[in-house]
Amino acid sequence: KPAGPQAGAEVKPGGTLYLLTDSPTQQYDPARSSSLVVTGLQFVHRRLTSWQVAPGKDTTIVPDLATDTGKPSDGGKTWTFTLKDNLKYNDGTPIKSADVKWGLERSFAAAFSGGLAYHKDLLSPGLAYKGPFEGGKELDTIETPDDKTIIFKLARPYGDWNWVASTPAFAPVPKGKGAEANYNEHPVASGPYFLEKFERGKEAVLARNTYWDKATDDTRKAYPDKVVWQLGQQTNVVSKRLIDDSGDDRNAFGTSFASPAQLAQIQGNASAKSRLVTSESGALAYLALNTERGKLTDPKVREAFQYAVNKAAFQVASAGNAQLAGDIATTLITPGLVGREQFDPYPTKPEGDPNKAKELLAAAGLPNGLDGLILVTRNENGGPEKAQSIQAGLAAAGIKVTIKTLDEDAFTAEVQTKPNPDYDLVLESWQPDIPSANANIQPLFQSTEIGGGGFNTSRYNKPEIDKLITEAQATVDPNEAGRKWAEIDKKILADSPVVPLIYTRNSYLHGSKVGNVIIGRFPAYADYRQFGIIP
Amino acid sequence: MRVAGFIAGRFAGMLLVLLIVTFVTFLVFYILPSDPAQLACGRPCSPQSLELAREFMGFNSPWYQQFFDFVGGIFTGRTFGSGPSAIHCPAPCFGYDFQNNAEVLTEILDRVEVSFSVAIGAAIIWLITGVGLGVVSALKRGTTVDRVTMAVAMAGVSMPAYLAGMIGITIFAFALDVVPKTGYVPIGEDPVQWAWHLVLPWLVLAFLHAAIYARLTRGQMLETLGEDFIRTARAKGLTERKVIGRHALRNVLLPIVTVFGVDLGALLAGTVITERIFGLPGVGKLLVDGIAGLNLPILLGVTLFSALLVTFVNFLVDLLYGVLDPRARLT
Amino acid sequence: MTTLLDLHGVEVTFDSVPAVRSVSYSVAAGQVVAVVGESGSGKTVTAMSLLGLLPSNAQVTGRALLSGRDLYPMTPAELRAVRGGEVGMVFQEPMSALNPVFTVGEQLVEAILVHQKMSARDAKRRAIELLNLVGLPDPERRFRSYPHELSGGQLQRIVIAMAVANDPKLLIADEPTTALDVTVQAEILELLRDLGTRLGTAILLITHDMGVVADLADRVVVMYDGKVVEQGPVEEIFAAPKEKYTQQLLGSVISLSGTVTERALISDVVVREDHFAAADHPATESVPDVPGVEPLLRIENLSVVYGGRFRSMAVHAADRVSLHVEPGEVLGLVGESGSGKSTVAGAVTGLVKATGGQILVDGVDVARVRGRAAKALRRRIGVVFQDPLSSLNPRATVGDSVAEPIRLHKAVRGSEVDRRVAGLLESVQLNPSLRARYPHELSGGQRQRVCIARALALQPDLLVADEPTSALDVSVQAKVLDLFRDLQEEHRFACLFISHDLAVIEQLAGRVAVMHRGHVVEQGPTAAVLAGPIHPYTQRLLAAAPVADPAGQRRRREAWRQLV
Amino acid sequence: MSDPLPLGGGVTPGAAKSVPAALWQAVRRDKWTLTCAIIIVLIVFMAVAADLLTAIEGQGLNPDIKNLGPTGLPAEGPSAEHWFGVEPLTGVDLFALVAYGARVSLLVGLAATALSVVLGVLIGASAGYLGGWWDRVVTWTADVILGFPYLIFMIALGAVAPVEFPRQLLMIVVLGLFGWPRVARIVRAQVLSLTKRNFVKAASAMGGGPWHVFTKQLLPNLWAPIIIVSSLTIPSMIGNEAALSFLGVGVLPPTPSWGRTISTAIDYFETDPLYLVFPGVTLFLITLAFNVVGDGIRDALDPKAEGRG
Ligand SMILES: Nc1ncnc2c1ncn2[C@@H]1O[C@H](COP(=O)(O)OP(=O)(O)OP(=O)(O)O)[C@@H](O)[C@H]1O
Ligand SMILES: Nc1ncnc2c1ncn2[C@@H]1O[C@H](COP(=O)(O)OP(=O)(O)OP(=O)(O)O)[C@@H](O)[C@H]1O
Ligand SMILES: [Mg+2]
Ligand SMILES: [Mg+2]
Ligand code: NI
Repeated sequence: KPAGPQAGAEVKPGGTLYLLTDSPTQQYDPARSSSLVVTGLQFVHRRLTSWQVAPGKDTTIVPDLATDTGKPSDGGKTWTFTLKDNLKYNDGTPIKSADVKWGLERSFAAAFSGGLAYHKDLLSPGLAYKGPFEGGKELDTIETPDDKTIIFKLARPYGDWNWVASTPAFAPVPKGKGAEANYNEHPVASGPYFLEKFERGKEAVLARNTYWDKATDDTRKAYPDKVVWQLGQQTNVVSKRLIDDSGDDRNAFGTSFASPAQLAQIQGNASAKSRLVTSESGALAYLALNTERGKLTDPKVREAFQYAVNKAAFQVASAGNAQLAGDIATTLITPGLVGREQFDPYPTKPEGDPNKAKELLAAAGLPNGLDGLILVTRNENGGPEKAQSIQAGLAAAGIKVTIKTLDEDAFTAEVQTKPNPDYDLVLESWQPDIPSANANIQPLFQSTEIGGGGFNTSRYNKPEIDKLITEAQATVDPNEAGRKWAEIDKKILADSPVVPLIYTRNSYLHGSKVGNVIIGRFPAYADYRQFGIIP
Repeated sequence: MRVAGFIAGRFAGMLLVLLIVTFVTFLVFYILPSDPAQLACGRPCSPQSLELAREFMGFNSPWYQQFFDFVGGIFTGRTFGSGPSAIHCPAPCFGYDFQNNAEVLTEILDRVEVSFSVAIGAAIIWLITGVGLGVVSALKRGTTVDRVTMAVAMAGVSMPAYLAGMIGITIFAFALDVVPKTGYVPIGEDPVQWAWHLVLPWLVLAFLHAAIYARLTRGQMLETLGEDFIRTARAKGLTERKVIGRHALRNVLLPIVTVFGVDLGALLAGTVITERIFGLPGVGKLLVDGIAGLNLPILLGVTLFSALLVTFVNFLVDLLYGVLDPRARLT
Repeated sequence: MTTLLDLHGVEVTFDSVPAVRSVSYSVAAGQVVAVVGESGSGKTVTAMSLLGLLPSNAQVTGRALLSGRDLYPMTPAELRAVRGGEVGMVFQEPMSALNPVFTVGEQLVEAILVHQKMSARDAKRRAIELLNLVGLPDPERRFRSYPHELSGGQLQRIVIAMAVANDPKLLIADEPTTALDVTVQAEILELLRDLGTRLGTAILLITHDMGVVADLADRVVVMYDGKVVEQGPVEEIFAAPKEKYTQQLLGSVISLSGTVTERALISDVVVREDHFAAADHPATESVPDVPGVEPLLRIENLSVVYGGRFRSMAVHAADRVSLHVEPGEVLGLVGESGSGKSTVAGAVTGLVKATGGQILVDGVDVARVRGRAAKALRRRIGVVFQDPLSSLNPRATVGDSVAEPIRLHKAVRGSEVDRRVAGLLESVQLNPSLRARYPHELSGGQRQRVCIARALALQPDLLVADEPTSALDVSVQAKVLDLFRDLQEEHRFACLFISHDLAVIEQLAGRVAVMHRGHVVEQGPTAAVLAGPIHPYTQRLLAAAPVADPAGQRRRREAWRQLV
Repeated sequence: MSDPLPLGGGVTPGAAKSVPAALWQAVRRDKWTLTCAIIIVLIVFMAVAADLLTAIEGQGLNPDIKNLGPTGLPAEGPSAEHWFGVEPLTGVDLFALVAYGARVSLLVGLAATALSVVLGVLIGASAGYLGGWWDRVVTWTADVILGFPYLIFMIALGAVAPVEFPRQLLMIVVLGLFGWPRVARIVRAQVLSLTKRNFVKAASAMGGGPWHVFTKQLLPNLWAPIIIVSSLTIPSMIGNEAALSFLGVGVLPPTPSWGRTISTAIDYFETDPLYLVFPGVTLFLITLAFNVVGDGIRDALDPKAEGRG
């Protein structure tokens, strides 16, 4: 069932929208945020570009502060943007191109690191630039010849720079401001709302920015008069409140995905079921095989895993049924991204084919299967259950694994940071930060992303692929780039460093008076910009 | 004189305990193979950016150096970074929380009211009900009353806090809709709403804790009722209520007060699960968030804070021993 | 005279073991009835049954009429009105009878307020008045003391004060003077007599002290083996006891030989051969001690100061006390209640920390010895505590308690232990079958004998005995004293014997030391001290000692009154 | 001896002298205690004979999504095939989960309780009795442990503990070490007051060393709090075991434990209550049973217990 606007009553401007989250805080400092274009940050901050999201359609790039999505030149090394007219902050001062530059410069300061950083290495290779505060130096790879124009001189050609320009750091910060560490609690707003009140762990209240001009902004509907974040709420209680749907909770939206237990409950409740919005597809869930360990170094052995895994059981363990869990994945690039091709190099039943797996293992010299593998999983979001479904499937194919559940931190440490991690298999999932296949492939498979906090958890290291990735990144034409990425997708999968499991659907629950809860093909998150209250 | 010496001794001990706790926390934190700077590095995280973050937060020096920096900061304050974007944390600086941009001390103090409100209210309820039920079941030993009390108490202890909280909230906040679902109202703002929002957390916590008080009271009470001075009290013509409530109970209080000290110390420092379920922004929640975000300054701060409370409450309890049992006074 | 209390065929059984069988006696208003008899014969149980204070495993039958109303079937509310109001009760073991966590003052005030409507301040005033009445020095301060801060005799007086607080119609006094020295005892008896004459209070007096009986009682009830064997007016019973047991009882009574007439006028320490006495009264110093040839126990300049909660409340319980005991010798320690006797004993056993001076047992400093040597030393010392109940583990049976030192020092093993325990119990006149019982299932005298048996279990070289026979009837006491003498002759054991009973001291002790307010005011050979007491306190002490002869005691009382 | 001895003993010895004897006495005298003792035996039997019982039932710990309905909940309730029904999302037999879970939970719950109680009693009693610097060291250590955020310690442990390390042992040690301070404080308080009693003084005056005083004088008078604290510690240890497993320090999935099953089941208490009820009720029953039996033992050990049969 594709997600779409609420049937029946229409949303009207006005009212208060409540956002219920388990997170204790919201990061409203653009330099330190990793918020997607469609979620929380956009209420307050605009960026150079934005995304056009609609159900059933591929997500496209559209201008936000800029008049267009950027003009590449010099083979994709130089990008020029021009700001729209009549852009103002919530204090009434105009937004200038220098402010965008200042915002980006700020993001290089150690005190304000932590946000999405796709721009950093391209603007200042090796991060030689240390921000504007210490020594007061400017970043000379950004030029602002006038108040409207901003020119980026990249270190190497980068076709996705227009997408990168939609990351939070491209929001303007009035030049000279934001030196204080708690800028996030009183940021200067360019979006339709400003942060009126902020209490860590309790709530954040967003009120209208009267200087925001609807005419300059195509993507934000900004229906509600007020948006209130209720911070630090237990997800189960949030879900109960939303199911219960009474009082202010009718105006509420739960920002966390519904868990399998909640989904089961919602399925039995007609009212709640009608208020459940599920994405078409979403993050790629996959089983990464540590290609540096023991028998798993052999691609033939790894291939057996493609057949051994029981994806049907994984679906049930994820969300109770295949429908809510998401379609079975056979590719690395997730649906909704330009250039994606649907293919299946290892066709089999959803339940897998243990016999075929056994044959493959035998052919690879392992007639008795494999024993003593360690499967690492997070202890949250049903990790242990999912791991058990994988474990049982592998067992049927003669592969015995021990599950090690770890707390989030310990997991990150073990899987992403340690130089010599102790795992053979790891359950992972990946949602790209920008709707480009680049963001889907590069972080997971480029050899530079092994260890040191990188996400290449299969520790896949192939110079050929690295080269192809750099090439595809440099390609400016989206369609051509798309083709290249699809090619890389196939090449990597032929090596079986990972077993794609499903394209995880996300389900959200909202109150009966919240309308326009829409999820596009990408990202698999609700588009907060369109939310409105049904009076 | 002796009292003063005793208090001074205990005070020194308290400082030692705090130092050890801090030190051990530091050590344990460094056993964790993870890197807190990772979180401040951003995505994608280049090695240079990681190094910068580490340096800024002071994580690049060896752990013992960091420990000294931390302890030193309590007395002299600390400054992170330099220039206009430098962060000052004035003494007493219990660390600076980079993730939330706040001094740890401020963050804790902001939340103390919530945790104390939850803990003290609940403690009063469970102390009264626990001890009350214990007395009743001691007096009605072997009867249905005794057994029902026991069964209820056992339901309390064998139930995970999370379950008790969810059941409580499902029944009282949703099904019956008699209490607010979540949230906290400061007592200074509206005492009635304050209590109203806390009733459920109080009851849930009390339900979980009352058992041990009921059981201990019952056991000690049965021991005490056989003593000769109880006979004397009866011979005076005291009502049974006075005999039990005054003469027996005072002699029963020693273990009760002990457990109470331990429980209260821990509770004041935060009731993690309850605070989460009822959306109460208390110290316990701060700790959990700190753990989830690998926020060492918060972890250290909250740890110190909770150790301080635990030692302080236990110190009070030790002083109380002398009052409750003059024979055990200050020796 | 109207009958106030009337017992008809009272029977008490514990789990079907009879303790009291068909007891009948009556008490008229204003009358003093003394219940005497063998230890364990049911005196306490009978008295306790009256107020419904027996444990619930006791079954009581019969009738007990108080002013015509039967006490046994009373409702709790009716009973409460009687308890502490119409009937006051003094318990046998004062040291366990008070709640350790409240001050004695609070407990006294509470007793007053239950039955009288008055303000807290008035109640306090009345309480202090009562403390004065029972002769407690410094009542304002004692009011704020906790029970463990008082001596046995002081506690006993508190308990008495509590019992008489509401001017009861009937006072049940169970061994009310066991922990009191004779001078205080005389004052207390005076108080009781006064209650009788002034308010018409009837007194049911349970005692072993025939002197007290002679002094106070109008009628005597003699109990033996759970039954009343004889009763009648005091003169008749003393003059012509009919029953064999009564005869035996009165026959066992020992009395002081000499009488006191001399009144010394003295200056400085008086020395007559071995006999020393302090010059002034009250004394400011202890008299010196000439250690004997090879003393087993030597106490040199022992001082004990109890800290108190604040410095100002410090109590000098013993002040530069010097004493010694030679092998084969019994040193009697007598003195005023609260004068520091138990404190000295505690210091010898190492349980009280000395503030000054030292204590040598066979040349070894008790305070310094550690480890193996300490264990060996302790094996040679036997201790009998003043309060038998609290010195027995409530969770250990009599057998276990007696066997504890034997097992601890592995004196004998296996079934031999049992045999030894049985022998010990028999030697203190206890039926060995009592060994399976717990302390609270015994009578006061029985408990005391258990403590003696435990102290003698290892045939100690030194026995420190704090009032070891206070709860024993004279016939049993005679047997125990015989036992002591035998042991002393057999293997020359030394004994520090604290007692209030001068007659016992006279019989047993070769030398005697007299304490008064933390000082040893007089010491010397028993015969010399008793025959020619020098210090005024000793003289009063001797004068106050009652004799077991109603007529004789009346004369002594008059004489004593004049001395005061 | 010439004269007759006083009244004979004859009174039935009131209290049992050892804990096993007390247990036997309690079970014989009180039906309620007997019932609870039987419950304990049955649950222990279920743990020990889990293989046998599940073999009789014909199930094991294998997931099977065919047992599930369209929303991932069990397709049907308890049946002859699945005595307690199945687990949501995986379809594992619930009876097998409860029976095998009993192994881990009982082992860890009982052993960790035993460890912390033994440590707590020894340390607490010695601190209270010996006093001085030892007492101070003990109080401080207890305060350190009580004030310590053991959660991050567990996380660290979960990250560094190798998978091969015997998990049950690890949990017992960790839980025992974190559990003793509470017991120690209670025992210390009691001992502080007991040591001032004459009978304890008497024992040391007799030459009894600390160990003698502890075993012969203090321990018999400490049974009441010890029994109560231990019988109440068992369920919390079982709960802690779940928390540890959750953090990766405990048993590894798919090995079940009650604590873990219960904590997952909580989320289903509205949609699939039986999932919670079976393990929950077993835990409740065994907690209740241990407490009732504990009370029985306490009463049987108490010589002053009034109105004994
Ligand atoms: N709770 C009890 N359970 C069993 N037997 C008991 C209990 N209390 C007392 N007895 C027994 O009842 C008998 C009478 O005891 P009671 O205390 O009346 O003696 P008594 O005459 O007061 O002796 P004493 O002079 O030694 O105090 C004794 O043999 C004693 O052992
Ligand atoms: N723990 C204590 N704290 C304060 N004062 C105490 C303490 N113990 C005893 N005293 C006081 O010390 C003095 C001596 O007491 P002790 O017990 O030695 O007297 P005693 O001679 O044995 O008297 P009695 O014959 O009445 O038993 C008393 O005045 C008593 O109140
Ligand atoms: Mg008696
Ligand atoms: Mg004394
Ligand atoms: Ni005098």
